[in-house]
Amino acid sequence: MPITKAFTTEIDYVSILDEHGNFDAQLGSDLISNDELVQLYEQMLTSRRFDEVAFKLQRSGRMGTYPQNMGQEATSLGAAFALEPHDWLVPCYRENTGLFHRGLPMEYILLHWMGDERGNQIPRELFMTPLAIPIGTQMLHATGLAWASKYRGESNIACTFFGDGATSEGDFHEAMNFAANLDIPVIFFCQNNHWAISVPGHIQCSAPTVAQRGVAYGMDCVQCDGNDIFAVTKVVKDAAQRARDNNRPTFIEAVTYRLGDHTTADDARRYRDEEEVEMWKTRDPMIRMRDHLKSLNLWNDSKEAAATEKAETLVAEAVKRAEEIAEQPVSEIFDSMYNTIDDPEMIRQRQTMRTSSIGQDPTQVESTEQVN
Amino acid sequence: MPITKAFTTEIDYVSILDEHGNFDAQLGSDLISNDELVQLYEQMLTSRRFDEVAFKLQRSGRMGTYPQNMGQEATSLGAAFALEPHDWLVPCYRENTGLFHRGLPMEYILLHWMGDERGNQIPRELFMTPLAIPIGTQMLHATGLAWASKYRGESNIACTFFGDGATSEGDFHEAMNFAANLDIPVIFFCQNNHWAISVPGHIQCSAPTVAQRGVAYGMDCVQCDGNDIFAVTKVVKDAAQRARDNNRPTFIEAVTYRLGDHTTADDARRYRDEEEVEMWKTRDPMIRMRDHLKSLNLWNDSKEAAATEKAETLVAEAVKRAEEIAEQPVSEIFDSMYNTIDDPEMIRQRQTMRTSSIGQDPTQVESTEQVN
Amino acid sequence: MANLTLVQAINLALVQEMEKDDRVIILGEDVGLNGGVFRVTEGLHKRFGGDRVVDSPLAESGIIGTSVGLAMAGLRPVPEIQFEGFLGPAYDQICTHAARMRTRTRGALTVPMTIRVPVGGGIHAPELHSDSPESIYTHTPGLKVVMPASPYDAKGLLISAIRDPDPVIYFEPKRIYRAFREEVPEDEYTIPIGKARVVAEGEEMTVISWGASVVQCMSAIEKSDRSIELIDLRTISPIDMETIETSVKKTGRVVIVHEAPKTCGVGAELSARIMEHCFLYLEAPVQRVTGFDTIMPYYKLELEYLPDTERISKAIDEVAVY
Amino acid sequence: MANLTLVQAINLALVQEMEKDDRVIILGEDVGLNGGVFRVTEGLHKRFGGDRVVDSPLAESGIIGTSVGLAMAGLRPVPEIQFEGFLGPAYDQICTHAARMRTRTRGALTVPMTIRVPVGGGIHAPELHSDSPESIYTHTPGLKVVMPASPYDAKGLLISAIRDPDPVIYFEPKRIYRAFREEVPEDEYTIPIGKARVVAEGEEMTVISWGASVVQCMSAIEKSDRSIELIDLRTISPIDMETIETSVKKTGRVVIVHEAPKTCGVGAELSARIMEHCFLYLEAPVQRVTGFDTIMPYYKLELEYLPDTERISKAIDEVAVY
Ligand SMILES: Cc1ncc(C[n+]2csc(CCOP(=O)(O)OP(=O)(O)O)c2C)c(N)n1
Ligand SMILES: Cc1ncc(C[n+]2csc(CCOP(=O)(O)OP(=O)(O)O)c2C)c(N)n1
Ligand SMILES: [Mg+2]
Ligand SMILES: [Mg+2]
Repeated sequence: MPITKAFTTEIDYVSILDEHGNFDAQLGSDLISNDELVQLYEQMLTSRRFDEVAFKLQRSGRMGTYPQNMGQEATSLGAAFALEPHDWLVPCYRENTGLFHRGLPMEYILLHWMGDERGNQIPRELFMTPLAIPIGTQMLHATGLAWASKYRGESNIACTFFGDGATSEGDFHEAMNFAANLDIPVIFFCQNNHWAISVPGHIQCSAPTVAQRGVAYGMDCVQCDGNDIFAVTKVVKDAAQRARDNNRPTFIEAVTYRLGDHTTADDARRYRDEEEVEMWKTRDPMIRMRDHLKSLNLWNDSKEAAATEKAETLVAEAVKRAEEIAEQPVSEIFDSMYNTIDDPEMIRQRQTMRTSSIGQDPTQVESTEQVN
Repeated sequence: MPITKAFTTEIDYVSILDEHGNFDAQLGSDLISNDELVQLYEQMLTSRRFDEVAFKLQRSGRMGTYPQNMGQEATSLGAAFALEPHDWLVPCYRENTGLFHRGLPMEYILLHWMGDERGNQIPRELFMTPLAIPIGTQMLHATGLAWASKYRGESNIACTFFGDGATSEGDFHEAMNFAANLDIPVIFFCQNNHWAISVPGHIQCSAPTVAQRGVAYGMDCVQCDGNDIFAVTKVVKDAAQRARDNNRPTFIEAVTYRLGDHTTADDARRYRDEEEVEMWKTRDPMIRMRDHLKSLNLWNDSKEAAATEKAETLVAEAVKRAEEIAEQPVSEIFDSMYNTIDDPEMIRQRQTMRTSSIGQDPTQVESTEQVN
Repeated sequence: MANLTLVQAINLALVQEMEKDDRVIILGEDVGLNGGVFRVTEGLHKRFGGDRVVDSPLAESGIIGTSVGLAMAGLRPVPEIQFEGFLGPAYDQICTHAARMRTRTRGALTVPMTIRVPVGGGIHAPELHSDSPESIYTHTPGLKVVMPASPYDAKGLLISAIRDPDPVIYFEPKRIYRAFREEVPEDEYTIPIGKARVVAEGEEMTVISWGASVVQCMSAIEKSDRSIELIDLRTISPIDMETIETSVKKTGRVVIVHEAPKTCGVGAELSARIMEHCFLYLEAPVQRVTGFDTIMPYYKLELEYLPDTERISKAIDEVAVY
Repeated sequence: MANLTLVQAINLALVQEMEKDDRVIILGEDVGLNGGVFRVTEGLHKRFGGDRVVDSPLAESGIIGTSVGLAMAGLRPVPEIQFEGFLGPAYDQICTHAARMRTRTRGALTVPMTIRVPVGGGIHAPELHSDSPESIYTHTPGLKVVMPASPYDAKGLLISAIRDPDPVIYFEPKRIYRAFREEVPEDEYTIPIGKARVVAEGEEMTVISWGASVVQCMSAIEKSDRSIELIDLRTISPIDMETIETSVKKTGRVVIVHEAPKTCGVGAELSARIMEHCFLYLEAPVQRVTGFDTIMPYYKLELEYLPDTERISKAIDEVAVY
C-alpha cells in the first residue's frame, strides 16, 4: 500500500466589492438593496462618530478605557444585517456597529465603559449578550444559546464575534468542537484584525489562513474580505442558512484591520509600523462603501454632510442619556447577586457597608460602648 | 472577483504492514531490523502479560483501578522505538509498552496504580514524565519541555501521547497552537482508539479524520494505521526529523482500538457492540506482528513459548518488587510538598497528625488539662 | 417510601424533575448510555432520550460554558463534572461567567444551572479523584454550594438546586454514595438551600461538618459520653449562621470537621464567624479537624490524610477540657 | 540607591535576575515589544531578545502549562498573566499541575516558576481587571503566594520568588504600581518568602493587611491616636504566624483588612489561626474589613466596595472599645 490520501479540502475566499471599487455583480446583486445600502452606510458613519466621541470622553476623564471599532465597521454590521432580528448576537467588544444596527441604544455601550453595569442590562427582545471582556469565553455561551433554540425547535440561531487573538484560547476550541459534533446552529465570526493588542497575528495562528481553524472540526469554513460589507453579508447569509436548515455551524474569518489603538490605554506606535496602518487606511470599509454609493448615484457631499450632522446629534443624545442616568444605588452591589437576597450575612453587609466594618456582629456592637 | 481558493490541503494515510499481512517493502524495508523486530514483538508480549497480571491484581484487591493497553501496543512502542533515548516521552496512561521499551521498570506503573506516588518518581535519565490522570493537560508540558531543549540548543525533542477524547480539551488546542506558532520541536501523538470511556469518537471529533486537527495550526499532520508498528515507526521518525531539523511540530493520528474495558472500573458491554470488538480483534497488532515474523522465519511456536515464559517471569518479578517495597513513611505526605519544609504550621501538622487534631496550638494544649 | 442509597436518591430526583419540567436537561461525559461512571444517571438516557441526556465531548469548560448559554436561554441544565478533580478546566466558566452573569447584567440574563460533582476521598481512587474544593466556590460570590450527607437530603437538596434561579454546585460525597440506605419519600419534596440540619442535639459542644465527614462525626460522638450537638451544614454557601449561632451560644465549644486542606478551608470561615458572632460565649478556641495543607495523597496514604474518628474524638476531648 | 516606583523595582529585579541567570525567561501576552500593558517588562525585549522575552499566544492555560514544562526541564520561567481576572483559564494548570508536580513525583520533577499577576481594584479598570483571588491560591497546597506593598519589598520578594525552587504566585498590587516611590538599592537583595513585615509598632491593637490595602491602613492608623501595630503580610502563603502571634499576644486586639470578598478570604484563616494561637489573649473578636461577598462592581461603584480609610478607622475604633 503506498501512502494514500486520508483527507483533502479547500477553503474559499469571498470578495465582492474590493478596495479598488470592483464589484462582482453576479455574487453581489441581490444581497443588499439600494435603500439598505444607504442605511448601512449611515450606520457606519454613526458608529465612527461614536468612536470619536467615546475617545474624547475617555481622554477628558468622563469615561474609562474604550476600544475603538474604527476600520472594522463592515464586519459586525454586515453580520447583523444578514441575520434575523431574533438571532442571538454574542459579541466581544468591537462590534458596536452591528449591535447598534440591531437596535441597541448607544448609551448601553457608553455605560459599560463608564463602569456601570446597566450598560449590560440589555432588553431581552434584542437577543444580544453584553460585551465580553474575558477573551475567547463567549463562544461557548453562543453555542449554548443556539443549542437551546435547537432543543426547543425554535428557528433562531446564534452568531458570535471574536478576534484573531481569541482563537488561541482553549474555550474557542471547545466551542467549535461542541458545535460541530453536536450539530449546533451557531456561526463563529472571527474578525481577524491582525493584532491582539501588540501581538501580531502569526503568533496566534501561523497557518496560511485563520479560516482553516474550522477544518479541525470538519466544519464549513470560509475566508472573506472583512472590509467588504457585501462579502460579509454573503458569507453570513450562507452560514445562517446552513445553521437554520441543517443545524450546521460555520467558521468565518473576516480579514480586516484595527485602524486605531487597541484601546484608549494603548499606544500602537510602540509595536506596529505606520506604513502598515497607512496601507490599511486605503482599504477602509467606509471609503469603499461611500465610493460605491457615489458610483450608484446614491450619495453625494450634501447627503454626507446631512448624515454626519444626524450622526453627531444621535451620539450627543446618547452621551447625554448616559451621563444623566440616575445614580445607581450603592445597594445594587448586592441586589442583583441572587434572585432573592435572603442570606442574613449578605443583608447585614448591605446594611452596614458604609457605617461599620463588616466583620462585626451588630448585636455584639450594641452590647459594647459605641464610638462615633 | 469570483470566489477564489484561500487554502487547499491534503492529509496522508500511512500503512506499511496491514492486517492481511501485506507489507510495503519500499516504505518498510529500512525501518526496523530483524533483530529489532523480534525484540519489539517480545516487548509487546511482555506488555500484554503485564496487562493480564495487572487486571488480576485489581480484581483480587491488590491494586486499584487499572487501564489496560491491550490492542494499542504498537502505538507507543513504535514511537518510543523511533525516538532517541533522550527525547522526552510525555504519556497519558495507556502507553506502558513504550515506557517499558524506554527502560521504565515495570513496578513504577504498578506502584502508580497501587496508590503510591513513588510510581511517579522516575529517574531523570529516562526522560519521561509520569502518567497523566487529568485528560489533555500533559501536551502543554511536552511543549514546554521541547521548548526548553530548543532554548538551550539541545538536540532532544518531546513526544506526547493522548487519546481521541483528549483532543476535545482546550489545553490540547493551546499546546498545538503554541508549538506551531513558536516553532517548538514536539510531536503530538494521538492514539485514536475510537472511545473515550463510553463516548464514541464522533462526539469528540466528527471530522473525517482526527489528523486534520493539525490543519488548524498549519502543522504537518498525518494519519497512520496505529496497529502497524512499521507505519507508526515511519511517521514518528519523519516527525522527529522535522522537529530536530526545523523545530517543526507534527500531529499524528494513529488509528487503533481499545480491545479491553476503559479501566477495570468500566464495563464496555454497556455501550459498545461485541461485533465491533470482534472485528478489531482481527486487527490486533500482536497477531499481525507475529505473522509477519513467522513469514520472515524469525519466529515459531517454541520461541513464542520461551518468550511468554520470560515475560511471565519479568512481570512476576516486577509485581514482587512493587508489593515488597518498603512502606512509605506517612510523613511523605508533607516532605515532598516543597523543597524545604520550614513553615512552622506545616511542621506542626506533620508532627501532630496522628496524635492530635490540627487546629490546636500545642503551647495552649499544654497549658490546659490533657486528656489521653 | 423506599429505602435508597444516596446514588438512588439523586437518580430519583433527576427522573422526577425531568418528568416535570422539560427545561431540565443533563449533559456531561459518559452520562448517557453508560449512566455515568458512578451510575448516577443510570436509565435516564433510555427514558428521556439523547436530546435530554447528552454525552458531551470531553471538555469541562465546554460543558459548563455551553450550560451557561443553555441556562441564559431559559433551560435548566444539569451538567455533570465527572470528578471534582476535573472542575479545574471549568473553573473559569463557573467563576467568571456563571457566577457573575446575573449581577453584571443587573438581572437581564441569569444562569439557573446545577453542576453535579462527585467529591472527596476515601474510595481508593486514582490521583485527582479525591479532592474537596468546596472552599474555592464558597469564596466565589454568585454561587450556591450544597453537599448532602444523606439520601433523604440528597433528593430534597437536588430538587431545590434544580429549581433555584441561580447557579448551584451540588457536591456528591462519593464515599457515601452507597454506604448506607435511608427511607426516601417517593413524592417530590425540597430541602431549602441555606439551612443546616441539627443531626443530634447536645449541650456541651457543637460539632459542625458536611458531606461524608458527617458520618465520621456521628461515630466519634457515639463513642463519646459527652452531650454533643452535631450540625450538618448541608449548604456550604450561604452558611446558615443562625443555626450555628444558636448552638454555639448554648454549648460554648466548637469542633469543625472537613476533608479539605485546613488553610483557607470553609472551617476557617466558620471559625472566624463564630468568633465574630459568639465571642463572649466561647469557652475554648474553635477547633478544626481537617485535611492537611498538602496535596491529597494517593490512596495508600489517603486514610492518614482524611479526618477520622480518632482525630475527631481527640479534638472533642481537647476542646471539652480547655 | 534609586528612588523607584513599584513597577520600576519589579523591572529592575527582572533585569538583574535575567542578567545573572540565563535560565530565567519571560513569557506572556504583550510582554515583548510592548513591554507589558503596565510597562513592567519595558526594555527587556530589547535587552534580552525575543528568545528570552516571549510574546505568547493569547492563552493563559498555555502560558502556565508550557511554563510547567519549561520549569521541569530546569529553566526558571517567569510567566505573566495580564490581569488577575484572567487567571481563571490558567487555574487548572496552576493548581492541578504546577502545585502538585513535586509531591506527586516525590521530588523527581519540580516547577521553579514565578507567575507574575497584577491584582486588585481601584484603578477604574474594566470588568475582571480588579479582583483579589489570593485566597484561592492560598487554599491550594504546593504554591507560595506573595504580594509586596512597597517598591523595596517588590524587588527583594521577586528575586526570592525567581530563585525559589517551587512555584510562586507573585501578585502585583496595581493600585500602587506608581502611587509612590521609595529608595531601592541597586544591588540585588532578597526578602525571605514567609516573613511578614512590622510596618509600625504599637501596643493597643494589631492591624494586618497586604498589598495596596496596607496604604489605606497606614492612613487610618495615622488618623487614629491609638498605638497600633501594623503588619504587612508580604507573603500570604505560607502565613508568618510567628510575627502575628507575637504582636497579638501583646495587643490582644486585631483588625484584618483585605480587598477580596470576606467569606473564605485569607482574613478568615488569619482570624481562625489567631483564635487558635492566642485565644486567651484576645480581648475582642478579630475584626475583618474586606470586600463584600459580591462580585467586584464595575468601577463607578468600586470605591464603595474596597475597604477604605473610613471603614478601617471605624473597625479600629470598634475593636478598641470592645
Ligand atoms: C482571557 C483574557 N486574557 C487576556 C485579556 C487581555 N486582553 C484584552 S484584549 C486582548 C487582545 C485581544 O485580541 P483579539 O482577540 O485579536 O481582539 P481585538 O482586540 O484585536 O479585537 C487581550 C490580550 C483578556 N481580556 N482576557
Ligand atoms: C480532565 C479530565 N476529565 C475527565 C476525566 C475522566 N476520564 C478519564 S479517562 C477518560 C476518557 C479518555 O478518553 P481518551 O482521551 O480517548 O483516552 P483513552 O482512555 O481512550 O485512551 C475520561 C473522561 C479525566 N481523567 N480528566
Ligand atoms: Mg485582533
Ligand atoms: Mg480514546
